[in-house]
Amino acid sequence: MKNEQATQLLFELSVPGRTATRWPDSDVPDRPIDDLIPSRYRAESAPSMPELTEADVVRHFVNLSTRNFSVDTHFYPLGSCTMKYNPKRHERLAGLDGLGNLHPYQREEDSQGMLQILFEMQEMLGEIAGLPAVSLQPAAGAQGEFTSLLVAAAYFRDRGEKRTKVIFPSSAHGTNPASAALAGFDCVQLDPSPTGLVDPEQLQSHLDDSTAVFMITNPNTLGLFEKDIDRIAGMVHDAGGLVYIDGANMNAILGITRPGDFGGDMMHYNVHKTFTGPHGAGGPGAGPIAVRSFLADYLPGPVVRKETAEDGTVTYRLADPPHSIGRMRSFFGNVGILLRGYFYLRTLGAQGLRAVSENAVLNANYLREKLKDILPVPQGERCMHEFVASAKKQKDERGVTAMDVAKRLLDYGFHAPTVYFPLVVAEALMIEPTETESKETLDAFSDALHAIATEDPEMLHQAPYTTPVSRPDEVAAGRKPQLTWTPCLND
Amino acid sequence: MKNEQATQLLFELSVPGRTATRWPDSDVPDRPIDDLIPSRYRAESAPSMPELTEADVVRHFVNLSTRNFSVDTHFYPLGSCTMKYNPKRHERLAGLDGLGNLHPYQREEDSQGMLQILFEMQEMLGEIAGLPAVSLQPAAGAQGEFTSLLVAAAYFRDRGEKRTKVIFPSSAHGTNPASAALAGFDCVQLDPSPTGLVDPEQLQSHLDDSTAVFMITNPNTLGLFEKDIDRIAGMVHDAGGLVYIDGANMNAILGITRPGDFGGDMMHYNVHKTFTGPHGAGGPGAGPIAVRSFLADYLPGPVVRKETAEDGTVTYRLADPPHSIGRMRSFFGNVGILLRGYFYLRTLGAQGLRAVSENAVLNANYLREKLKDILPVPQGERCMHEFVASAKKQKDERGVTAMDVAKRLLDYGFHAPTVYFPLVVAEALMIEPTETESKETLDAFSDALHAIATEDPEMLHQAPYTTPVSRPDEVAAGRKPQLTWTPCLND
Amino acid sequence: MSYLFNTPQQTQEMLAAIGVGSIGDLLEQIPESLRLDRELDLPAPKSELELEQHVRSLAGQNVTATRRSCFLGGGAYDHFVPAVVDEIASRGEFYTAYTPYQAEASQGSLQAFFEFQTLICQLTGMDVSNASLYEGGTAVSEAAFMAMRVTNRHDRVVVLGSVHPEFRQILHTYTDHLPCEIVEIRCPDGVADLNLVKEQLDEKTSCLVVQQPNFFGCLEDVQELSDLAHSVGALSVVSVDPISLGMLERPGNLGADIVVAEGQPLGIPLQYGGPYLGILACRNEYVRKIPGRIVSLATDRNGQRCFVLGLQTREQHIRREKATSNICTNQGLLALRATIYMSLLGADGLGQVADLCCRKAHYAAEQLTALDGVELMFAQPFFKEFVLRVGNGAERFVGAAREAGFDIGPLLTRFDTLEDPVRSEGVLVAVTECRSRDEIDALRDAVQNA
Amino acid sequence: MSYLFNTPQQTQEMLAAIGVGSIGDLLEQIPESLRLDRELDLPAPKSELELEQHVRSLAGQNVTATRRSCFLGGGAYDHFVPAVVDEIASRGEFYTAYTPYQAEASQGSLQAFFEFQTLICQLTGMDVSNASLYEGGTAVSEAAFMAMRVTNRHDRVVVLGSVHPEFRQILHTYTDHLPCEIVEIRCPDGVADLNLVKEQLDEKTSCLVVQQPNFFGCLEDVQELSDLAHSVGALSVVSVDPISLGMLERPGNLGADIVVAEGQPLGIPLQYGGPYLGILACRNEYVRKIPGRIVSLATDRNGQRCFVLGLQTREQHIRREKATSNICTNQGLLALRATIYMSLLGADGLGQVADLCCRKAHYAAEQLTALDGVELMFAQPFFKEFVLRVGNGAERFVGAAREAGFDIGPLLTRFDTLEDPVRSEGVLVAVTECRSRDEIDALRDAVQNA
Ligand SMILES: Cc1ncc(COP(=O)(O)O)c(C=O)c1O
Ligand SMILES: Cc1ncc(COP(=O)(O)O)c(C=O)c1O
Repeated sequence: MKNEQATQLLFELSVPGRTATRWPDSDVPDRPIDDLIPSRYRAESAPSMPELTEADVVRHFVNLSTRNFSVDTHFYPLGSCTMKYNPKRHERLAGLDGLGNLHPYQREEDSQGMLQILFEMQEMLGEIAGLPAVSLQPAAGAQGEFTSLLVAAAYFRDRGEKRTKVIFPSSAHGTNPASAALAGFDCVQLDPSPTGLVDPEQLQSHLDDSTAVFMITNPNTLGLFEKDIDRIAGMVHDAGGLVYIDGANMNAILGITRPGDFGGDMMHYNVHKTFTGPHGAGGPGAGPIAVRSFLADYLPGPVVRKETAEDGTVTYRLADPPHSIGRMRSFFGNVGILLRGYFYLRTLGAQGLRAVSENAVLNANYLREKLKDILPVPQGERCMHEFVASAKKQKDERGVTAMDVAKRLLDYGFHAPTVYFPLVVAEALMIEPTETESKETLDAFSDALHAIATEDPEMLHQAPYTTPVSRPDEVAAGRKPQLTWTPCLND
Repeated sequence: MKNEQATQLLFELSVPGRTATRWPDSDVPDRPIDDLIPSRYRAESAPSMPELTEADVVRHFVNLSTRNFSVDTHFYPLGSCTMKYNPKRHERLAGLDGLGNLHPYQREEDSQGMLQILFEMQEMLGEIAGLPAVSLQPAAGAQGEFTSLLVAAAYFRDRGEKRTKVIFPSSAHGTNPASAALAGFDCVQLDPSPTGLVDPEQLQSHLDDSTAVFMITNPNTLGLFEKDIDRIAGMVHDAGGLVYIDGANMNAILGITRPGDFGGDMMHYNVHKTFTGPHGAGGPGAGPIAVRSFLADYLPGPVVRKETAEDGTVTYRLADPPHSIGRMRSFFGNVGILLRGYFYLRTLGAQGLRAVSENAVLNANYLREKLKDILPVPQGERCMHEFVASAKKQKDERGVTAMDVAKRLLDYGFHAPTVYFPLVVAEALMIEPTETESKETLDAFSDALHAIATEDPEMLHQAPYTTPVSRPDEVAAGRKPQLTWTPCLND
Repeated sequence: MSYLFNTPQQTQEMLAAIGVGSIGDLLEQIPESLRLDRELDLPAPKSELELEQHVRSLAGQNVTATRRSCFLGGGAYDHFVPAVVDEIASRGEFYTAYTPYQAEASQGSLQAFFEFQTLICQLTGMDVSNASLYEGGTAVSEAAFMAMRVTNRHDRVVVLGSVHPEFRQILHTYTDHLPCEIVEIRCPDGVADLNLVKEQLDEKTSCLVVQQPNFFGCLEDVQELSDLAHSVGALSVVSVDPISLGMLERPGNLGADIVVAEGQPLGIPLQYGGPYLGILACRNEYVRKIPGRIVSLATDRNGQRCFVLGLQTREQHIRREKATSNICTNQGLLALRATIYMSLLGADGLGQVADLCCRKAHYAAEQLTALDGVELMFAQPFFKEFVLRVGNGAERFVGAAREAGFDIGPLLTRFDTLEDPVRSEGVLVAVTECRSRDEIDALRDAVQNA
Repeated sequence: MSYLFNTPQQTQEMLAAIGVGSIGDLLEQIPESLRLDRELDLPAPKSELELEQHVRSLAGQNVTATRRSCFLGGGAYDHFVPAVVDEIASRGEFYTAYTPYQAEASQGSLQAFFEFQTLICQLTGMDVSNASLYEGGTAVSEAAFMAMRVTNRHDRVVVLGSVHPEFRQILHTYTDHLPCEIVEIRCPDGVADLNLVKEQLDEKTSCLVVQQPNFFGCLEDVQELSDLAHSVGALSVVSVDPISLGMLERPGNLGADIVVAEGQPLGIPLQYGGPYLGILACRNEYVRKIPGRIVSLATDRNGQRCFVLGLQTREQHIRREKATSNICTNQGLLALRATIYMSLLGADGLGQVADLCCRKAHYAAEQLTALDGVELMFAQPFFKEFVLRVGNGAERFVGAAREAGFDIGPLLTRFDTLEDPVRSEGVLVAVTECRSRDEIDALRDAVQNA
């Protein structure tokens, strides 16, 4: 049933002389192109690109799309990614002419509707974080981290403090150390603790007056709430450092507890996760940050301010904070994703938002319970929005790895969980069901995993069987990477 | 990889208490509903319908969609259906607020843009047909036939002629006789001729003063141009009858020859075929008709008229022809499909339109040639836009039927041709590639058919193997038809 | 730019393979004398950019439901369409597929249509539904023909004057050439006068056609009318507004034998009158007399449940002149839209929408009739639509509303089968869930002195 | 309405299975003292209908490129986006998928990104491309960091003053805390003064950053500048407008070592500045120093060709603080849009679009500079954008255009790193293929007396 022909590479489908698009004739007086642009600036030959018809292009990409798993088609319990349903109304509304076709340099008086939305978004994100000052500029979580660390650096600089160290637990997401390094800090990674939680004593041993920031994901990557977070925050603050909350797991605590209330000084959101972005097979995202008031003046610009005149008329303006660290990117931000987050928050309201987290936690714990006999969870009694199970038992008893289980799940019509992360758990399967999945789906997923637990290991090592491809040889691919198509590929 | 859970029936996915939509609270003063509508008019209980979430609905239908073949995904050479590429720009433009949200009873002065489009569409269809008077009202080809026959009946009535007979060849599409019967005519079907063309002598033997209309598809269902069409038309006219051209195969002759030029008095278009509708898995269509001037006054109303004032200002108005047969449907017509036809014609222009037919004919003849060794075409040397091949040889030699071949093609990623029609060809495979397919696709399709010609007959009788289902038992289904889901279905 | 693939070189290769020198040679199948010796006289081709600019400017000349507050009704309504409907119906796998003749290649659409049939039965209280007809008006005529086949009475159809004037016109067009007489019953009070109806029904009558809510928005006594029809052995054909069934009794519980409807309110955009959705459902015993396509449950060779086109022997491609209808291409994509819409709303959502329409319509009627010179044309219960009687002339009234940014209507003068004073002084007003109290109040103020 | 599935009854069943009495019990993992003891202070929830009405009214307050004739530029342009781009990129299988870590479950996106990388290389004349960065501005900084890694020179980056002011600001923000010095070279003539450049380049310089066409729309001598950079062992980093490569020489043929770009012109809507598309391509030898995700060809266990995420050891999720960048989520969906756009246009289409932009821009410049008090700020060749010098003040000039229905700009006063007279008297004007001669003439007339 698959159309294999249409999913050849564009370059293989190309036929000289084919064209998909037609463009208007020039309606201005004809002049020799040399009079406009001297030939030395112009290309002698056109780039060699594929020549296709419109129908080629459509059939190619439509068929390609069917080679993806996605939230629209499959349960996608990828841990730490919050693969929740992406409401279709968001796509319709973000596409409205008044939003989709607005130029970033349109003047403020002609962008008031947009600026109002962005201002309200700042307000809502500040309230949800418990951290009042917000910048919508970061393009994704990682840039939010980087931005916050630059804010911290600027803050310490102004206070004449030379703090060089950023500390984080071993389960921290890779972007945490990477952002810290980019911001010029030295990275200190805590050793894993048996509980899966940060060990205050161990942390204490690293805290000193060179400590700039302690970065912590809470709930953490194991799906556990750092119960000592306030004590930890206190310790960091006593050492004169700042606490950064990686907000990737906010889906667990919306309206239940707030980073600002449990000691965080700075945080980022992943709008594409928590506020149903969507993910777009790798982006775009939006990583707005929220910080305490004393850090507000360092935020990157522009931010949106609301001005109310005597007569009550309201105007929204763009402004740069007084001691801004500067710009992190061109234009305002990943507005298209921020809009979707705004639509989501305006749809849910306070109670709806809290219900999101309550059900995310309920679904995770229900699934955790159903799997505990075959995929036990080493750390913790319960979990928040996700949990990290271990296939170690299956590995030891019958040589079935977490990877085998993950790949086989694809045959059952489920996307795989995140595997082999965090490293503290052997044969880790990090499972985040999200609140937009049904009990029936969780039951079916559990049934599949139970079935797999009894399937022939040899067969499992070769899984999957129903996907377009199976077990690519990544090692070989890495040895001499082929990163573009070249004609010789087809010889 | 398939998500079988999501494609259960909606009713099986339903869980009491689930809701997908939320609606505003009433903003008008609250009054007891009994004061508004007496209880005897109201339902005591709500209808029992499935209860689903939005994500349920999305995942269900998105997965269902992947169980279809379609032009966007597959080569779809269904004879007589003109499954050509449906340009995406048409969907964007037809969805513009100014077109998509226009109420059918909006007043003329507030609908001038729409009326201009529809007027221009009338003009263009008249020119392409060579028949000046056009009605855009019929919802599909069949209604176009019925409408035209009523027009003919009214015309004869006014002339005081009592003509009761409609004649058509045996290869006529089923809608021809069905429409004739609906219009109150007696049906006379010609016997098939060995050439596949209408035999003038045989026709002559049926012509008399009771002959109202001769209906003919040209090019005909075998993809052959009725070369004697002008002589045939002449005979019909001499007998005082009218010639109706079934325009379903217009894709073969656009700008090359016109029904009005080869003797037709009336015709219908299938905008969803020739002018790339699209088909929507069974509709909607649009079946506008074009007729000679002397029939114009009988057309159903309303039609669009253009009025130019002294000062040159143009106004478009709706008007009923003086002796109109009346309305064939509510409102104006299947405007959404007419718009797509309009976009198509404005995109192609005269030369582009002719190129469509030239390439449709080229592709058909090329494929016909490539298949002649395994699937010979009994009638004709060449074909127009389609051809009817016969699997009789394979049937006789190895028991492989046209149905076996059709079903097996699905495994190769090609939709099946139309099978077992027309009846004049044994084991008929009616193949219409259309102009929007590539030589490479035609070659691959031919390769598949050649491969099938060598495959094990036993295996072929069971094909297809890669589709969600295979060889439904239609007979059993017909015996006691199950046409709706009922709870007991799941007991 | 005609979406073509064949390059000049490929064209030559293909011609060579065929064994002809040019495409012209292939066209010699057409006698030279019949070939067009000139280019078609059509407007010059446009690039996508030019086409979009051209169409946008024309579209901009039309005043739509988003540009002017829409109180227009008369069979097409400005109901809200959830985004999911558009997103899913626009998937190429659905809208670029053909009629699902090859079951293995069409399970997606077939199942959706089977779900549609079931949802329509649940909504109307009937046993079976077909997979769609052209639209609500032709559905009435198809139902009448079906009733003639069922009752084997081909001489007489009785239809209430409160049925949509266009539906009645169509019925005439469809039957003028037949012996069948169409008897229309005046409804001076806005609903059927049971005595008048009784007078007209006789043993030759195949069916009684009723609309609920009727064209004036008023509610008919469907049970009584069905009983009257049955008392002479005729069928009861009821045309409904599907949204109203979120609140009103299902015709299946009121004696209806055939239920038809215009499905536009079920998630279908207004698009100037079409494509819309013809719905037809009936009682089990009439299933083999149904016009149009029907999807049936089946079992495949592996014993798996699947879906196929059912009872095809009723249809034109098999039965030809004996078919139950000439319909072939139907309104599949619109049936899909309605299916998605109904599965999103469910009974609960439909109930809420119906309730909102009903309450807002009554509020609007109350506010407008509070103005002097304005009253309800009929003292009858109504659902979401009603007819005002305006002393100073409908045209002025509607004009004043338009000036102020409100579209109401249609003006009833356009329907020449209506009688005075309805036709001359009547203004139809429809109110959907999309209209707010503020809009209604503003409309009232706008027409105060009209 | 929070898109939830669990009904009250199911919630009870699930809680029972877990062995707790309430969801509250599950939340006890959070110390009570930390739990919020009130409801969040957020606006009340809205139904889809209310949300749409609310958002439509706000959207209506923004003046877009379809409402006012758009001559705005400065890095984001009103280029035409073919419908196919929207139709395909909006398929759920693409936009609701995650980063393609599980190759078997992501071949669709992986192949599209591989095609993107190839198309970018074909367009720029470079050897390898990554699978996207955030946007054009951060791409410049990522390229600078990459150049430092390649040259192992971490002290000095030289950037032309003709590079987009925001790109330069970002470079400062990204490096302020580092020893690295950012040297900006004034371009009073609108393009680089080669002597000034030579003076600033030294053995500590990691790279020279050039923009082509530059922020003023003018064309730089990329070959010369690359040679100068190479003469001191520095890399040549060139930021391009991808549309211009339909006409201008590919940087790969002009000595560029790293090419970056803002991909917005490749089929991405304006949407007030983002999400856009950061492009980065370079020469083969630097491949292991590239930031961000890259897709690589691979072979699966059945010997079948497939696609996987390649060279992951460069990335943060493996290399952590040693990664070549901290980027994780990138701009996948926008890379897909650009891929579709480029495959639709091909070299031929890109050439036509570039030609139209170029011709119309020059016509506009000619018409506008024919007015008194209006002249070109720089006597340099330009592509689709140019800076006017207007005697009577830019604000008035732009204001007059706006009054008449034309947006031009941005006003250069907003960029405080620009110098006078450019900043005070300069007006940037961009002309795309979407603008017609009539619009240009009307703009000219509108600003005649401004
Ligand atoms: C815990 C955590 N932190 C940070 C990130 C980085 O966010 P982004 O991918 O939006 O840059 C992610 C997501 O990938 C994450 O899961
Ligand atoms: C030859 C022919 N005539 C008539 C028709 C009927 O047209 P429609 O399906 O639009 O009613 C068709 C298509 O089904 C056809 O192929």
